[in-house]
Amino acid sequence: MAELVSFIIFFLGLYALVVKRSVIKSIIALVLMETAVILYFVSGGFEEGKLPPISDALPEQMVDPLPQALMITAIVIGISSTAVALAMYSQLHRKYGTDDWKKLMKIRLEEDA
Amino acid sequence: MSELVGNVLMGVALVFMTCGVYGIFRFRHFYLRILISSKVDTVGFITLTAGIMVKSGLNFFTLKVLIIVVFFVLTNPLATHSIARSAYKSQYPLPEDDV
Amino acid sequence: MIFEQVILWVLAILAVALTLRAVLGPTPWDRILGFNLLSAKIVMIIAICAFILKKSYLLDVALIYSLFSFVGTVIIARFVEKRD
Amino acid sequence: MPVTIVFLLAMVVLAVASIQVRKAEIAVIYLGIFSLFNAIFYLFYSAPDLSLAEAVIGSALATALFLVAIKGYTLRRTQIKSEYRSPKMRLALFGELFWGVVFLTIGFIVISFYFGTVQDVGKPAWYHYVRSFISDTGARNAVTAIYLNYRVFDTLFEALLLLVGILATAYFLEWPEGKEPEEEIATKPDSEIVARISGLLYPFILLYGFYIIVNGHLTPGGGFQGGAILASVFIIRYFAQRRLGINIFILQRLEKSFFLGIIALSMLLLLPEFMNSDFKVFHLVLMNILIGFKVCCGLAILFFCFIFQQTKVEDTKGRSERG
Repeated sequence: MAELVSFIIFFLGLYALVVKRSVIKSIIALVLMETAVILYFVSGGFEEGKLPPISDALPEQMVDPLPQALMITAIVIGISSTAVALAMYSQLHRKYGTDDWKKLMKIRLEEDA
Repeated sequence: MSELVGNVLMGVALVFMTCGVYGIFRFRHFYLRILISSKVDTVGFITLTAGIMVKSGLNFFTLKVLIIVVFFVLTNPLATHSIARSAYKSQYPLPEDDV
Repeated sequence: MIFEQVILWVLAILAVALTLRAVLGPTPWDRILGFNLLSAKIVMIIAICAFILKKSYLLDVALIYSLFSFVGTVIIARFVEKRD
Repeated sequence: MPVTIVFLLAMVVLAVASIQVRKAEIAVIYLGIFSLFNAIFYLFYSAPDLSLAEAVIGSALATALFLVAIKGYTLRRTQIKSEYRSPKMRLALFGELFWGVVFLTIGFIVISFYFGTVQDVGKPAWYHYVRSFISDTGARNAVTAIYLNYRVFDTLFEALLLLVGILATAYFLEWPEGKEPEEEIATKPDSEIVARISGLLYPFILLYGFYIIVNGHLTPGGGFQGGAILASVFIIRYFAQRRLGINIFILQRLEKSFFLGIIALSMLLLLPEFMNSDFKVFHLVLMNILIGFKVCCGLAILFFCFIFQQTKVEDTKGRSERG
């Protein structure tokens, strides 16, 4: 179930990344896709009835700690990449005054010509 | 005995919170909704955690739950206040007499 | 433990109802209100879950949730505000 | 537990809503609620460390960054509505529908491939880590044991990436050279009640952040989560205080020196005769403290970069309206 939902959220993000014309929607779509990947890894390491990997549980009862440790890294990198994207968006908007990929492309082409 | 008292407290808390959520949908105006949230929800939280504390007895767990309750009672009205203040500062109209 | 499971389900359904309020809410402040109440419900869900599993370290998570719901609510309320 | 189905459904609904809603602010609020559900889902899937990180990042910090970045840039609603009625926009809506069908098809094909070919390969790494992490590393939390001992190079590169991300953000936001930024950030204080009570709350939040950092090898939490809690103190300060006595350059230098400290300390793992069982636990605690301080500095710099940018935008707007 969780794997299915993570696929659905990933493809929703991909759809928004391709279709939506607003820059901020593209950044939101990136955040959604990243969340979906983390969701997939976490649900892959889990089985029904397992406990958190802290030593008051027996070793056989614990979930797999490896995906969790890797995904903490992924969350930190996610916030920094989101911040860079937002900074670029902010400068873009200040310079060209629009939030639309197509209008931005048009303005850039006119500038080059 | 403490099991029964805890269960009763938890059930009462559920009734409170269900009333709160019903009020969120029933009232037509924003300031009335926010009144519901600031009162009913805090009471529900205190009652539910009181149920948990009664059921688990005197130990470290109860102390931690108590810390959470103190923190929540300090911050939840504050959060509600800041929402209402933000709405009021942005010229959200005050309600008429009909409710 | 069946009673706690029932409480967990009811709290989850209340949380979904508040999500509906946040999605439907006509103004941004209704949505922030939904966010605030939802995070309170989620703190309760974590407390019940910690009680069922008898793990006191899950209450740390609940405390951080209540702290960060407060911070998040204040931040969103401040930035949605339109002052003149 | 079966309750998680409810959370998953709410997550899908919120993802669709945050993609389809027109105003960017509202999409960001939906994203915050989405990450709350996400974090509670991680908790039910036995990942409390991840749940902490997601709650700290998603519901407060990422939301704050988004809102500061789009503040003042949002289009007026009426303008968008009239745009939606034109025939050109109808064509665009038809295109959206077409691409939606295409992506649904691709997703369906991928899912059918996945569920057709998935096979169980066993979990040798799980068996090894879970059996021997206490005797190998001295940590009681297996996740901390992995990211501070077994796979410490991952953590090093993660810290490096955070540093690079912060430098890139400061570069893109054109941090002014040579000026003292603390003079530039003038805060607009919130109501008196919020200021007073958050003044009361500071010491407890600081204490709690240190507790999460120092106890990272025993309970869920660790350097990153505790550092984010410490950074939230800065954020609350911005909302409560009239004057910010913060110098961003000092924060940046501190972050870089903490990063050097993390590298130097993790190199000690290459000297096996040095790492007896007492020193291992001390090493874990020291690493967590350094990572916590580094992340605290980094997230505070990120937040204040955006705040500074926003005040600059408002200043130029006001000047152009006046003149």
